[in-house]
Amino acid sequence: MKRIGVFVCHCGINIAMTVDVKRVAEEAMNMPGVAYAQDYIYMCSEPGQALVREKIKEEELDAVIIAACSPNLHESTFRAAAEEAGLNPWQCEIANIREQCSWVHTNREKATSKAIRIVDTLVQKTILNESLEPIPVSITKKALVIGGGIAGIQAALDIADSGYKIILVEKESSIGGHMAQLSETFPTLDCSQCILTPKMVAAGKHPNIELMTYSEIEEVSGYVGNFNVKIKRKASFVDWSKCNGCGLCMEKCPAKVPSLFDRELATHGAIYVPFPQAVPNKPVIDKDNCIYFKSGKCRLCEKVCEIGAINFEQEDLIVEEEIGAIIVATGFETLPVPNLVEYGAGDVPDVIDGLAFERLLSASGPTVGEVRRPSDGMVPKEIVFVQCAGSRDPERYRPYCSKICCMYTTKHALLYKHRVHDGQPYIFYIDIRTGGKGYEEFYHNAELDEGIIYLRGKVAKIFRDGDKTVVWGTDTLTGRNIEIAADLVVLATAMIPKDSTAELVKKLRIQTGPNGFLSEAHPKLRPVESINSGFYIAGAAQGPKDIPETVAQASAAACKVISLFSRDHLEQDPAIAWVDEDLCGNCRICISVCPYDAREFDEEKGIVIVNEALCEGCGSCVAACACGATQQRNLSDSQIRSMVTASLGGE
Amino acid sequence: MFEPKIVCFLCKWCTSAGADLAGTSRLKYRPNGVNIKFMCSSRVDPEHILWAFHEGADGVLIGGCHPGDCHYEDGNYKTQARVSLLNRLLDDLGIDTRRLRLDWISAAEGSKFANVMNEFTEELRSLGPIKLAAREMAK
Amino acid sequence: MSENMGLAPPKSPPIRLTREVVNSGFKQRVNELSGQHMDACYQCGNCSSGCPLAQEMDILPNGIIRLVQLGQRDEVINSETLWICASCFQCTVRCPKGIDIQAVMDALRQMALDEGVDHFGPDQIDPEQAALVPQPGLVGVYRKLST
Amino acid sequence: MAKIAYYPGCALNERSSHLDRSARDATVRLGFELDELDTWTCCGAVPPVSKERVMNLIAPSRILKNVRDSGRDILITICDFCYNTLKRTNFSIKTDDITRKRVNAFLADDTPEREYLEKDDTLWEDYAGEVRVIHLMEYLRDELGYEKITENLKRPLKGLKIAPYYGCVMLRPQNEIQLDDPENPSIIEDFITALDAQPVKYPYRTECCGSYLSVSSPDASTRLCYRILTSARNSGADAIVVSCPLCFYNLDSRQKAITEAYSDFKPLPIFYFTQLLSVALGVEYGRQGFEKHYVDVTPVLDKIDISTGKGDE
Repeated sequence: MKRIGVFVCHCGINIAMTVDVKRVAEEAMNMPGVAYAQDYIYMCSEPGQALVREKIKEEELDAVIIAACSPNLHESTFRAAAEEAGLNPWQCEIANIREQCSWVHTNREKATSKAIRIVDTLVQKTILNESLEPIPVSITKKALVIGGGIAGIQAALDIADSGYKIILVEKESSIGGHMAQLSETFPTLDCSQCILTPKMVAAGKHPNIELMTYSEIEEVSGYVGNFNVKIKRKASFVDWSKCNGCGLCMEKCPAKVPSLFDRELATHGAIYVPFPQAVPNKPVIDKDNCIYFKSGKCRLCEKVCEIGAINFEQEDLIVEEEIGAIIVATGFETLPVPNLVEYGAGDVPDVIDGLAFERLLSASGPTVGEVRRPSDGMVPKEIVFVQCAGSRDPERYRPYCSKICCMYTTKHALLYKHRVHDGQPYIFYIDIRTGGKGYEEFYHNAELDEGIIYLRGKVAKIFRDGDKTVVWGTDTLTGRNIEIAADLVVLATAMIPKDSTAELVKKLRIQTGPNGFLSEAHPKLRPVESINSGFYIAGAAQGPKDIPETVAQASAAACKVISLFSRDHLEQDPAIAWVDEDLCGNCRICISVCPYDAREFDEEKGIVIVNEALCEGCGSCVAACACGATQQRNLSDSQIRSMVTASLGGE
Repeated sequence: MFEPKIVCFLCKWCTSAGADLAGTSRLKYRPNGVNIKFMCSSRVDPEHILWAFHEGADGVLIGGCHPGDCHYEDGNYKTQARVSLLNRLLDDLGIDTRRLRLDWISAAEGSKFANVMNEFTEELRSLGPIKLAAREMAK
Repeated sequence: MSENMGLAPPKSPPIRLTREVVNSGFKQRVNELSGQHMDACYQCGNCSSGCPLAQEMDILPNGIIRLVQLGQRDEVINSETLWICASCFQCTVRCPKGIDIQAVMDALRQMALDEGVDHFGPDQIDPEQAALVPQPGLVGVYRKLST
Repeated sequence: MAKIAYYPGCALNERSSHLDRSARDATVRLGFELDELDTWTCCGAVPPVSKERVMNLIAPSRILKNVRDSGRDILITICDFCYNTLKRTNFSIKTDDITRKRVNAFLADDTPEREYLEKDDTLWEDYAGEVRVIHLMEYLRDELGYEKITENLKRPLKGLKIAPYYGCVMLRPQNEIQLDDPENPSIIEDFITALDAQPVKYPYRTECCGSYLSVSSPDASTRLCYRILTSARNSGADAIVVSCPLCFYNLDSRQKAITEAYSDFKPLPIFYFTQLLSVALGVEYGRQGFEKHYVDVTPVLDKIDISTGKGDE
């Protein structure tokens, strides 16, 4: 029989507080096959790993079990350590006695007994574990970046500069994302467009980057290194290869469509580019609002386009691409104002959100940078900013802090003061959070020099009264209620994931958290990877964050992709299905259940075999196999049976 | 008090990750189950479930990804079909079908995992131990 | 510490916090009676912002909850606020943390009334009004403001 | 004609009898009858005061149990206080096992058949929240349908601008009442539209009128009512419509004190929703009890020629 070593981690007190680790080690010694058992305070530390290596040699162990945290965290650490000491990595198993035991139970006696059974379950598995070799698979060294905001642009540029090919897919007709809408950025007050546009142009021109704007992901199949991606290029009804961007069509278009880029504070034609600095600077026809598509008459754009770039017959096009790694950078949107019923439910015209205010401040915005309110164009003299509009509100809206509002609201008030010297800004806040380099100083100066009144309290109600917008708040510091008849109210609405994220993650089969943001593989140590290999995440799609953090995460994700592409080949988990040729009855049920076409009939042998390159190891065919011919490596039926018995504390 | 024994077959991608999240969120639940991790819930053979009852389990939980979220396209649908077939057999064996529970628990649903464990433990308590004859037949 | 009995009390004495004060059981009692969790409050003040009767109160609703968090039983129980609150539930429906502030007010009123002092009695009612006001007004005021 | 179990409550039985009478008149014209419970007591006007005291729940529970025992599953109320108290009591009983057991223990202890129960406890069936408590306006919206009102209009209120007043306990607490969005409700606006009148939106429609503080702190209530009435008037309303006797009392009678305290104040008539319904369905003018109002309503009704009795059937 195998000689198995069991190492029980205290994880400081994380495990040892609720689980009697010494007893777990003692009990392990009595388990069949266990030749050595010991507890140690931090198994993942270097001395801990050294202990494992040393004991493997000293005790001539054939396999080891580390009873510690979730295998997601340290399985690879300990497998590497085991390999260093001469073991096959598949002879190392992790028993999760932290996340699934010590952290979730309080009764020490019961938690200890459960930990012992968990270890025994893994001992039973390990007794029958085979030594395996990873299956090599090739890599397509071309990356896909989904989302053309600052995160996607940065990631694409970084990967492209290292020499690999990139496809950058963007849903809108231009890259740039929300950053293109901003006026100036905190805490340095750089003009957002001035720092973004050069990057947009660079991405548009880079020989390694293929821009696919006005495009969406249709389908993704395959696995890390070898994805097959179908991308839908939406019909723009303009032949971009012909269009020279003269803009005459947009000038002549008689339709008036609210501009989403300008937060509906301005309109554009049905043929439009979202903003003048667009990359690529080519127009699209908005089919839903085009007079010709609606009524069958017009085609004015076609008449004025001398080079004949307008094409009303254009259709959506599906392109297929082979891709090795995917970065998801789909960004955010903000909680719609109509959702906030007590703040006027979107019916009060002079209640706008922060992005709309950015457009009012922007020199290229609908008011050319003058602050004018939507209802009548008046320059507001009393202006109220409301923070946490939908954030930190687990009961009715979003439970989390949107992180950037404290800073941008202060920036808004400050920029407002720079434009309207005799105006008075008020900011309602719950807490001011200025974690970030130079942020507290920015807030300090605004408080000191700009005459902004900060009011510590959440606004309960906003309503229109004549041409005023009345705000009911409180100042918890004086313990008095506040009423302000404002000219304009700006809501710092909660940052939420883009509404298309939910549909996209289904296609990609990656995970999101409870608030719909993308989940990272580990909150601290693997913040730019998805749990599913080959997928990386960047920017506000993962959670609220500001521009510097977004750019840092995008570069980090790019770096992960570059590191992946620097390898000759990838290794696939060999714990896949195999067939006992003597037992196969050739019923072929396995072929029908396999999602990957990995089960195929071998004419020579007259049985159904496993295509190792295609098998992903789900085990569905193993469960379906009626004669027990198909088994899964290191998870055979006999292993499972003895694991079940051990988990119940039986013999 | 009767402490039921539960075997939990969890898929790696969703439910086991959900159980990990319950841990990192420090949620508390009844310690009656021990988890056995599979790549996919569709690896669970009905024979494993019967074996668990035979070996003394009072309940079996199978945790998989929500419909449409399966990492292997449609493994969870196969599991569902297999479980509903097995339920008929359990009836014949005299094992209450409430003792076999199939739940979709995603990686984000740590609290759902904790709730399911608590609810299931309570339900099994109210059902009491399985009769010995039924256990023998499960073999 | 000696008490200067001859002096008028200070207008705004410091709240002296000790483990005994903070853990006096007052907050726990309010939690039990109201079924709410006082420590869920993060003092955003939304309850006060929208309270139609805030201007009649000596301590705003969020201040009451803060004082409960700090174990200041006497100040809370003696606050006029308890008898000014009209139980209109505006604070309850708007609380971002899901605290039923109305239930908290009811719990505090009950604790105050348990000391045996009524805050409204038949002799205080205007007889002209007594003849006209619909019964829910009369029953309501007695139930909320007296034992 | 369908008979629906009806709990009038103290106020409608006496001081707000015009609310009761106009409701009965109007519903008959819509094809159903408010069938007053044979025996009923005061509901207590305020629901549970704290988790430990179930006494406030006993009276409303007994009323609800009697309704269930009489084989009916819907109970209509009109007074917002009765509605709130009965509905929330029902909610506690339905959602909280401990409360349900305690309340039923009290009810069983108190019943005249107690001695039989002592011998055979199977005679007793716990009340478990089986009855649905519905506001008359909710019944009109959800069970009857407002379009049925419009179809039966004899005197459309075309040309009248009416401001709805919701007050507090008709909508709140929302998780237990679930009648409408507490911040942006529309049930009364839609009712006004069904009468062919024009609803007027104004910001104070869900702000409290002071409720029972009217008795203990009349000045506070006066200040609140002044703000509500002025806001409605400034929004162009000819009148306000309410469903609660206490809202009616505060907004109507309190106008005397408001006029004394605020020189800029102009009176605004207050209607019960059932009075407008009764008028619009063509019930004989004079049966609505307008003489009980402090503020004269005839100038408003004159605008559409109703007070002359035109359109009576």
